[in-house]
Formats: sequence, structure tokens, C-alpha cells
Amino acid sequence: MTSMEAIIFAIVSLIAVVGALGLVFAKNPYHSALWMVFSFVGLAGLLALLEAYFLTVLQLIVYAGAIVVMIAFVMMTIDFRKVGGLSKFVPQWLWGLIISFGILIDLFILASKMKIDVSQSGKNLAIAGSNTKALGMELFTHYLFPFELVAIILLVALIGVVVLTKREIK
Amino acid sequence: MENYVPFLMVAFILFAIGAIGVLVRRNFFVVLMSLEIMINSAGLVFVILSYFSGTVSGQVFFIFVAAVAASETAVGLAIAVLMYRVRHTVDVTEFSMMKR
Amino acid sequence: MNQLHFPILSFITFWPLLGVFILLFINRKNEAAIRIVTFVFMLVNFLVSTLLYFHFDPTTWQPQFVDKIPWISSLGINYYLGIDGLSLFLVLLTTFLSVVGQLSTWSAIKDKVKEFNIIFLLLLTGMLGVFESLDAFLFYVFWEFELIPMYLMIGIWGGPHRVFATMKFFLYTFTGSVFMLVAIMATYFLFHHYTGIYTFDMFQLASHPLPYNLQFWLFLAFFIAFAIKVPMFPFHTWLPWAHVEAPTVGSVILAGVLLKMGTYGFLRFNLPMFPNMVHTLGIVVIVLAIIAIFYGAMVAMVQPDWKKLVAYSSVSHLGYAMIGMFALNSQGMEGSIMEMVNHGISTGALFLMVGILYERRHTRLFSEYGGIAAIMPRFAVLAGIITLSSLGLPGTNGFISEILCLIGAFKANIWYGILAAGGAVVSAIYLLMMFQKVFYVKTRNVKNLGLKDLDLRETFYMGICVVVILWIGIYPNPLLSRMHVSVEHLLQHVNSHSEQITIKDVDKNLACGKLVKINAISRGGL
Amino acid sequence: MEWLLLLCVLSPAVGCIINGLFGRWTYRAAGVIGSTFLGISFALAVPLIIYAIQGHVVDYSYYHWIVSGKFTVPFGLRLDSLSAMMLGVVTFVSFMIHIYAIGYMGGHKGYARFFTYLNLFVFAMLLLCMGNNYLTMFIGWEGVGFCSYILIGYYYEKKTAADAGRKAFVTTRIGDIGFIVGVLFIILYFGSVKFTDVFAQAHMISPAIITIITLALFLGAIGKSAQFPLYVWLPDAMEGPTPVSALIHAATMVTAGVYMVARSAPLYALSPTGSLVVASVGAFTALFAATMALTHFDLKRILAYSTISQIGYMMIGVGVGAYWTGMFHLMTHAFFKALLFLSAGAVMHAMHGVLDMRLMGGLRHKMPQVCIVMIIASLAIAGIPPLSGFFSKDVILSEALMLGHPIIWLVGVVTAFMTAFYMFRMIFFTFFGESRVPEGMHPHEAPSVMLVPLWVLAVGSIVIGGILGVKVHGHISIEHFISLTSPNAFPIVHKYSETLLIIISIIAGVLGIAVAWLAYIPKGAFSFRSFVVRTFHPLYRCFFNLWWVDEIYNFLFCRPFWHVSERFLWKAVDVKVIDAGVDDVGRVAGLTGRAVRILQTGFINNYACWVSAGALIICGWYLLKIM
Repeated sequence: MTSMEAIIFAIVSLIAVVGALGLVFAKNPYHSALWMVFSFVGLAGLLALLEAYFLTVLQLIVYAGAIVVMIAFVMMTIDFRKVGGLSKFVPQWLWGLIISFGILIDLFILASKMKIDVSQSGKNLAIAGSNTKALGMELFTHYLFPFELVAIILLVALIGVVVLTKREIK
Repeated sequence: MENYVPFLMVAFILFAIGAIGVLVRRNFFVVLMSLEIMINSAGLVFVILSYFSGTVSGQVFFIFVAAVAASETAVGLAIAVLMYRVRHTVDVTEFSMMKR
Repeated sequence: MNQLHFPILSFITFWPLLGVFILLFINRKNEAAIRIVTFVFMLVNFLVSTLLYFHFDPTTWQPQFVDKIPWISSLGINYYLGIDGLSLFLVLLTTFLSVVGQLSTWSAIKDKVKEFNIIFLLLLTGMLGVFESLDAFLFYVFWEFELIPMYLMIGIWGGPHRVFATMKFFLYTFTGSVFMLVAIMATYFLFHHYTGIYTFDMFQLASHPLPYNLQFWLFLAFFIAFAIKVPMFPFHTWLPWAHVEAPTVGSVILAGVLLKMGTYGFLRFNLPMFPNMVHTLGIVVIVLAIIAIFYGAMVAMVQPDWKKLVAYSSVSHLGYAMIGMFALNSQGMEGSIMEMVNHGISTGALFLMVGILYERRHTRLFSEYGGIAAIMPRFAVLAGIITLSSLGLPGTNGFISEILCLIGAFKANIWYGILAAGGAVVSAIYLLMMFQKVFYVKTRNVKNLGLKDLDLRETFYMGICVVVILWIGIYPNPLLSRMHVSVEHLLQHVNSHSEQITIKDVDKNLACGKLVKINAISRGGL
Repeated sequence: MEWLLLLCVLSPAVGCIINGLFGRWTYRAAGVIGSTFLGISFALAVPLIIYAIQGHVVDYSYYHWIVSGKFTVPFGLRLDSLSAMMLGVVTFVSFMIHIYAIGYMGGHKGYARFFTYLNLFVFAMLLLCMGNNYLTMFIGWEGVGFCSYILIGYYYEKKTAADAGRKAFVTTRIGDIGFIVGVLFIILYFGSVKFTDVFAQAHMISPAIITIITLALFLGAIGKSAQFPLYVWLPDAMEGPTPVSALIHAATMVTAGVYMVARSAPLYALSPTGSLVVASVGAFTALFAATMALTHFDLKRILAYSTISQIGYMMIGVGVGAYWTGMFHLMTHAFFKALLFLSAGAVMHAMHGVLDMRLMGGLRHKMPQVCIVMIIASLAIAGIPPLSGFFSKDVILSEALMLGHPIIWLVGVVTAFMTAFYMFRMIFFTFFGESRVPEGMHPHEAPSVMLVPLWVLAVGSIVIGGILGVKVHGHISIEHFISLTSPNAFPIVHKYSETLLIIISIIAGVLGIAVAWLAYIPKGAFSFRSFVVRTFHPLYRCFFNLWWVDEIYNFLFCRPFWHVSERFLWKAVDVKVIDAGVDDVGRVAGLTGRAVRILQTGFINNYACWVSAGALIICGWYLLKIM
């Protein structure tokens, strides 16, 4: 890793982690949403560092853009005065914290033990210099069937959402 | 770049932070957002391994993960709206209809 | 091989599903049409299945009329149907009893007719699949599939305690099935470990028996599954419940076909796959079977409820089948298969008898009956012949199977034969008592006086049973000759692996950490 | 010839099917149809018997009945001297009884049913006698048992009749287990059940096995032929219609055991032990049953005990190895005992079903012809020359003595005395003395359709013994005939003067009649009887209560069996242990569920925590393993 890359890595990962922490610990959910955008931008930076340029764009547009807006939009339809006086954490927050740290430790051990073949590192990620083209080739040849499945999942989710929200509440 | 451990560490830290958010927060919307973080960190691991093993498949999976995450968010929000209409709250501790 | 060049087994298995599809389009109010359509479908199924009988090649043990299509080839799972001498008559029995049983429901099932017939057709598919599949995985699928329609049949059209009975039936047999699933999987992986082939083909799995200590546990697991289904002595208590609460046709199918799956399972799994254990643990099975013969008969004798009596008599009768099977000689084995077929017909017909009177009087207690012979003479004659066949009178089908089982048992060990022969006395006692309590003596109950004798439909289906009973009793050779080669092949296979081991050896092997090895193998396989 | 034989055997079956299927429409004609087919059978039997007398043997397997592995059971018939004799007896006597039954059963409900059963019985009996292997024989063996069951229970609306039928079937089935076990041994050691194969190999099998086989087969004979200790069903079987008692429980079915032993002569000949058991059981039964007949008042039951006793004689005959004597007695007995039963039936018919001799007396004026034929039959059974019973009984006793069984001979002679006594006690009680007929009953002579068979049988009872049993040119024709198939098994050990033995047995018979006369006819008879009864009071009570055998069986076997089944096996073991055990397993699952339910808080946070904790633990475990 060159020093330049290291510096960029440090910055973007810091952005991602801080954003995530802000999301979790902000009292106001609107602030959380904003922190999420922050974190996602950091993530997009990481993706760019990994030469997944198409995904970087995707991350910025879909996540940091569409999804956050959607969440914020839905939150606005809800009257937050009624949920005022809400404390931030559940009563069993300590357990949640412990379990999360446990998972973190697990994952760290895993990371330290993991061995992957890095000889191909950074190769094959682009066809004729275009990451998007490589991705497209892979997606619409090898992964065509799962891709269609994902489409169905999206459709199902769409229908599900409509059904759920249109229902009359007695 | 040959050292993938830092990248993984970041992904894992994000995952753990997301888990904390899911497990400890009361606000349903924050829980949903934390879930997004967790899912994204998982997707990130795909991309990391894709890069270091020199194949573009991982990136494809990131697209799938993103699609699933989007569906999940949509359904989650729908549920949130519905719960709010029923219970007039978005406090997850109030969502205990499964009991009894 | 398939001598008909037509997937006849797939046809008869899935033909009922077409019936289900057609029934969906018939108005539920039009009950007559529903009954007739179902009947026609079952009749066609039966008639087509008789082709199996006529085209069966009795000179080979290889599976015949084979339909084999790769299903999940990476796991060695095939859609593999085929029959041999062991299963041919069970398939025919199934199609036959379904026709007879369906006829009996015309007057017995009055509500939810459409649902009932749909379930019955589904049940038929499941049962045929069990007897036809030669792929262990497919077998298991059908084995579980058949449970559900039966569960619904008892649970919806049953008697007052139907929910309890059906839960007991379902959970009990399902517990057995779980053991079987585990054992099938273990056999599959272990077979791969020792031969390097992933396969669920039953014949292939049997071709290389596993080491003894593994056989021991697998035999036990399969034994539990099938012993519950048969049911063998200590596992039988679901049977009276299920029979008593089931509608008539449910009892007929339960006794006639479902119980045979247990004995058939022994023939298909326990005997060929774990031959050494058959020699080692066979004595346990035989002792349990002898207990079952006497115990079932003695408990049947004192029952005040007609259906319970017949239910316990099944326990007793299938004891003969088990003894014959584990006698490990051709007479015993052929007797055992004959006993399965004959028990299906005779006991099925006995349940039909109960059902006919139950429809008229809505009770099954002996104390309510008496003197029926004078009121319903035609019924009494048919019932008498059926009782005799259950009793094993020479000239009826029951005798053929009983004597063959006895010869087999006797050849295996003189005492088995003598003890099993003693059971015949008890069976005479309870069957004659049953007949006397219902048909003889002057009726004391006014309600019995006006009972109508059998109508044409009832005479027909009872008469058909009687004809089959006499036919098998007088000329059983067409059946015996068709099962002969398969039986010989199975026996030769089992007897070529006759080295015995003691339970002690198994324990020792286990203590040496063999289980760890199994574990490692299964992980490697996954 | 073999097809003639088959036709002869099947003819009653055809009658059975016609009457059975069309009984509703043949109502009046059922009897005639049944008798016609029997007549055909008898007519066909005549040439067959002549063929057999000429020394021919027919042994033909019509088809393979059961083929399993190397083991084959043919369905085949065999005509040789032994079965030819049975063929003659069975077809003739049943033909007579069918004709009699036309009159006797006339007007009964289920007339066609009766003839259906009767024809079926004859068919089964012919299969039993003519089968050329043990399993074909067994079809007949069980078939006659079953027919006996339905015919005893013919008046099924009477509980006693139905019970008696069941008792008969179950008791004989106990014996049949023996038969089946015997056959199983034969299959195991001989590999075939055909008589010819078995007898040809018999000398190659160890004697111990042969003894087991003979004893097992004899158990079957004990059940079927009502020998001690399985005789208890026969007296109860008298609940059936009288023609049934005459045909099944006197002339044919109950003698099947004797026939079977004679048929298995080559086996019994190799086993002196087995033969001795046969003879001893026969002798004991003869005496034991005779004692019970002494004091009874029921006309038909006396005859039943007498039948048991007489079959005991036949068993002595076949047991000592002189098979022809047993078969000879079987034949004469078929005639005179059928005659006795049919006469008793005529009396019963006249008395509207009353069988208690205390309600009879002086009937000789009302029904002289029946009286005469009954006296003829009684003289025959008492062994008074020159009636048939004399010849057959005498040869049994003399052969028993000469073959070295003096005790059995002595028992036989005593029994002969008792037989004469109780038969004439019955005659005197029924036909002589004052009339004790209740008011309103008008006994009358039997109709001619019943009388004709009686007289035919009476003539048979008189002459058949003389024709077959007199020594002409140094040999007895029946001995010669039967010995073609079943020659005498053992050599004669002692020679006695035949004249002396004949005189002894005649004395025994005459003495019995004289004592009966003394006890029932003269003026002081009553006080003589009461003196005897008082003197031998304990013995009299034993006789009168039939040695309490039924009660003992009930106490020792029937009730414990029932109680063990009901109280122990069903209500305790099945319901309280096995089934409850199964339910308890289910209950444990339920309780576990209730315990685990505490974890179900309903808060999704908690569920999320559990899921994560689970993931943590599983991952951690795997990680620990790879570390």
C-alpha cells in the first residue's frame, strides 16, 4: 500500500466509522439519517479505493441518495411529538453491547486467521479499462438467473409494501 | 495493495457498530438504518475479497446485496408506518404482539 | 428395464393427481359426480396397474417397469421408480383397496365430499410412490407425503377423539420417520466414504454392506422407523387409537396399505443393507414378533369395541409377517409378503364389515349387537368368509401366508415355529368370539331389528374381497411365482453376509472412538 | 380314474355352491338337491372302491397348490384301500343322513343353509380322506372342523349352541396346532408332504424325530377325535341338529383322527413309543368316557360319551399297530352309531326336542320301528354276535392282547361291559317301563323319509361286520384289504385261544345287558339302584358330575387366560404402561415447551439478541476449533 493510498484509506474509513457511530448514538433520528449519509460517503470512498468504480457511484446515488431520502421522508410522515420522551436505548442495552463486541472479536480473529490468495490482487477487475463493462459482462452472463431472481425479490417487496400500507386498520 | 486486513477490519467494525445500533436503540427508524450499515459492511467484504482475489464476482454480489437491502428497507419502512398507525409509536419495545 | 416402453409406474402414481385437478372443477354440491369421477379414476388406475401383473417378468430380480430420470444429479438423487417381486403385489393391493375403499365411502362420507375425495386421491399417489420408488430419497419424500392426507383423513372425518388420535398417529410415525431420515443420510455419506460414490439407489446402497458397528446403529434407526409403522409390539399403541377414530375407509387404507409400508421397509432397507445385523439382531425382532402374535391376539380378545379388536388383531397378524421375514428362508419370506397382501385384503374387509354396520347403527360396541345373522343374512355370509380368512382357514388366503410363515419360522428354529403356531388358537378364539357376539345369539336390541341387508354396491365390494380371498386361497401360485426370484436374490444376498458379531463388539468399537470417525466423514461429505 | 375321483370329491361342493348361492330360490328343493349331489358322489364312489379292491392305487396331483422355493405342495388325491374304505363309509353314511335330514329338518328356517353346510362338510371330509399329502388333508381337516363349528351353531340364536360351536372349534384347534407342528417337522425332515415321499423316506430319519412327529400328529387326532384330554367339546356339540351329530360327531369327522393315524401307519410303525401313547390314550379315554355315560340322562350326550369311548377303542386298534382293526371298528361304528343318533333324533323329533330320558319311558308302543332299530344298534355296540360291533370290537381286543398289551385289553373288556350296560340302560329307560311323557305331548312314529335310512343303516349294522370280519380260508377280508395300505406294524408276541377271547367279550356284553335289565326292569329295581348309589357314593358323584373336567378346565385355563388378557395385558400393560409411556414422552415435550416459553418475551430486541448471540456462539465455536 502506498502512503498515498494509506492516507486516503485512513480518511475514508474514519469517515465511515465516525458516521456509523454518529448514526447509532445520535438522539435525534433525523440526525441519524444525516450521519448515515456521512458514513455512506466514506464507504463509497472505500469502494473507489478497491477499484469498484461502478459500485462507488451506485453507493452514492442509491444509498446516500435514494434510501436515505426515503427513510427521512417516511420519518417526516410520522408525528414525533407523540414519541417524545423516548429514551434512546432499550433496557437490555448492556447485553446488546456485549454481544456486539463479542461479534467484533470473533470477526477480528477471523480476519487474522483468514488466508486468501492475493496473487491476482487488483487484476481482472476491468475489461478494456472499464470496470462497468466487466461487471456487466459478469452480471448478464454468469449471474443472469440470480439477477432475475433479485428482480423478482424487488417485485415481491414492492407488492408487499403496497399491500401492507394500503390495509385498512380497524 | 496486498494487505487486505485493514479493509476487513473496517468492514467488521462497521458491522459491529451496526449490530450495536440494532440491538440497543429503541427507535425503529434508527434500527433500520443500523441494519443498512450492517448490510453495507457485508457487501463491502464481498468487494474487498473481489479485489484481492482478482475476480469481479464479488462486485456482482454487492449489487445483489444492495437490491436485497433496498427491498428490506422498503418493507421495513412499510412495517414501521403500519406499526405507527396501530400503536402510535415507533418504539420497538412496544412491538410485543408476538407475546400472547 | 421397462418391458412396456411406457412409464406405467409414473402413470399410475400421478394419474390420481390428474383426478384431483379435475375434481377442482366440479361443483362441491354435486356429490354424486365427485364420487363417480374419483371412482372412475381409481378404477382406471387399478386396471392399468393390473398390466403390471400380466407383464411382470418372474424370471428376474432386477427392478422392472423402471422410470429413471436424474433429479439432483450432483447429490446422486434420481427420480427412480421400479418394482420387483417384493413390491409388485403391494402396488396392486394399494390400487385394489383404493377402489374398494372409495366405493365404501359413497354412503359413509356425507360432508366435505369433495375435500375427502381429493385427499383420498393424494393419499393414493403417496402410497404408490412409497412402494414404487427405488431411490431412498424419493422413498422418504413419498413416505412423508403419504402421512399428510392420512392425518387429514382421520383428523377431519374421524370420530369424537379424532384430534388426539390423529396427533398421536402423526407424531408417533413422524418420530420414526426422523430416525429413518437420519439413517438414510448416514447410510448415504458412509456409503460414499467406503466406496466413493454418492447414491441413493437402494440396490446400489445394498451392494456394499457397511462395517458391523455402523450397521448396528443404522439397523436400529431403521428398525425404530419401520417397527412403529408395522407396528411391532411395544410401538403399537397408536394403532388402536387411529383405527378407532378413523373413518371406515381410513381404517381400511391404514390397515391395508400403510402398515405394509413398515414391513416393506424392512424388506427394502434393513434386510439388504444391513445383512450382518439381520443375523445378529434377527432374534430380537423374532422374539418381539412372537410376543406381538400372542399379545395382540390376547388383548384383541377382551376388547369391547369392534374396531379395536380388529386393530389389535393387526398387531398379531403382522407378527407372522415379521417372523416369516426374519426366518431368512424362501418360504418364510414369501409367506411374509403373502401375509402383507392377505392381511391387507382380509383386515381391510374386516374394517369394511365394521363400517357397514357402523353406518347403520352408529356404534361399534359388541354389547349393542347380536343376532345380525338373522337380520342381514347376506352380510353374515360374506362376513363369515372374511372372518375365516383372517383366521387362516385352509382354502382362504390367510392359510397360505400363515403356513408359509410357519414353515419359514420352523426352519429357522423349531421353537419359533411351535410358538407361532400356538398363536393360531388365540386368533381362533377372538375371531369366533367377534363373529358370535355380532352375528349369533338372539338380538336383544330393538334397534337392530330393522337393519337393511347389503345393497348392490355393498355386496359388490364385499363380494370382490371374498373372491380375491378365495382365489388366493385356492390358487396362490401366480403370486408366489412372481415373487420367487426376487426373494431368492434377497435371501442369497442376506445369507452371503452372515458373519455375526456380538453387541459387545459394537460397544468396544464405539469406545475406540469410531463415532468421531463418523463425524469426520460426515463433515468431509458436507 | 383320477378325474372320476376328482368328480366324486367335488360333487358335494357343487351341491354346496348351488344351495349356497340360490338357497333363497331352491327353498323346498334344497334337501333334494343336496342329497342328489351326495348320491352322485356315492354312485361315483362305487366303481372307485371296486377299482381299489382290485388292488389298484390312484395317486394324482391335479395342480401345484403352493410352490415356495424348493418346497411344493400339490393339490392331489389318492385312492388306495384305506381311503377307498373311508370313501365308501363317508359317501354312504352321509347319503343316508342327507335323506333322513330331508324329513328331519323339513320346515326349519334356513333349510337350504343346512344343506349347504352339510354338503360343504362332506366335501371337506372327502378332501381329508382322499388327499394325497398332509396339507391337502389339512384343508379337509380344518374344513370339517369349521363345518362342525357352523353346524353345531346352526341354531345360532341359542347362546349355548353358539358357545358350543366355538368351544368345538377352539378345542380342536388346539389339537390342530399339534397336527401343524407335526407337518412342519415332516416338511423340515422330509422336504415334502406327499404321503408317498414321506413314507418312502421314513426309515432314514432318526427314530426320535419320528416319535416327535407321531406324537404331534396324534395331538391333532386327540383334538379332532375327541380323546382325553381334549374331548370336552364333543358332548357340547350335541347342541347341533341331530343329523349333524350323527354325521359329524359320530360317523365321520370324529373318526378322522383314527384315519389319520392309520394313514400315517408307516410313521407310527417306526415309533413304538408313539404307538403306545396312541393306544394308552385310547384305552384311557374309552374307560373314562364310558364312566361318564353311565349316569347321564341326556339321550344325545350318552351317545356322545359313547362315541368318545368307541373312538378310544379305535385308537387302541391303531395304537397297538393293528390298523385294520381300528379302521374296521371305524366302519361298523359309523353304521351303528349313525343309526343310534338318527334313532335318538327320531325320538327327539317325536318328543318335540326333549332329550331328557326321565321324561320318556314306554315309547316302544308309540314308535315300535324306531325302538327295534335302536335295539339293533345297541346290540351291535354292545358286541353281541353276530352283529357288526361284535366282530370289530373283538378283533381290537384280541389284537391288543396278542400284541402284548394285557392291561389295555383288560380296560377294553371292562369298557365293553360298561358300554353294554349304559346302552341298555338307555334303551330300557326310553322305550320300556312306564310312560313318563309329560301331558300334552304325543310321540308318534317317524315319517318314512326318516325310517328308510334307519332301516338301511340297521341292515348295515347287522351284516357289515359279518361280511367283512369273518375268517374265510384263514384270512379276514377287511384285514387283507386295509393291510394293502397299512399293514400290521408289530409282530404278535403271545398266542391266545381266539375262542376264549370271544367268549370273554361276549360275556362282558351279556353281563352288561343283564345288569341294566336288573337295574331298570324288575319290580325291585329302584331299591337296587339306590343301594348301588349309596354304596359307591363318591364314585357315583364323580361319574354324575363328569369328573368336573369342564369346571377344572374353566378354572385352570379359560378364566386365567381371560383375566390375564383383560386385567393384566390390556388394562394394565397396554393402557397403563405402554400407551401411558408414549403419552408421557409427549407430555415431556409439552413441559419442555412450557419451560422454554419463558424465553419468548415478545420483544423483538430480545429476539435480535438471541439471534446474534447464537451467531456469536456458533462462529466462536468454529473459530476456537481452527485456532
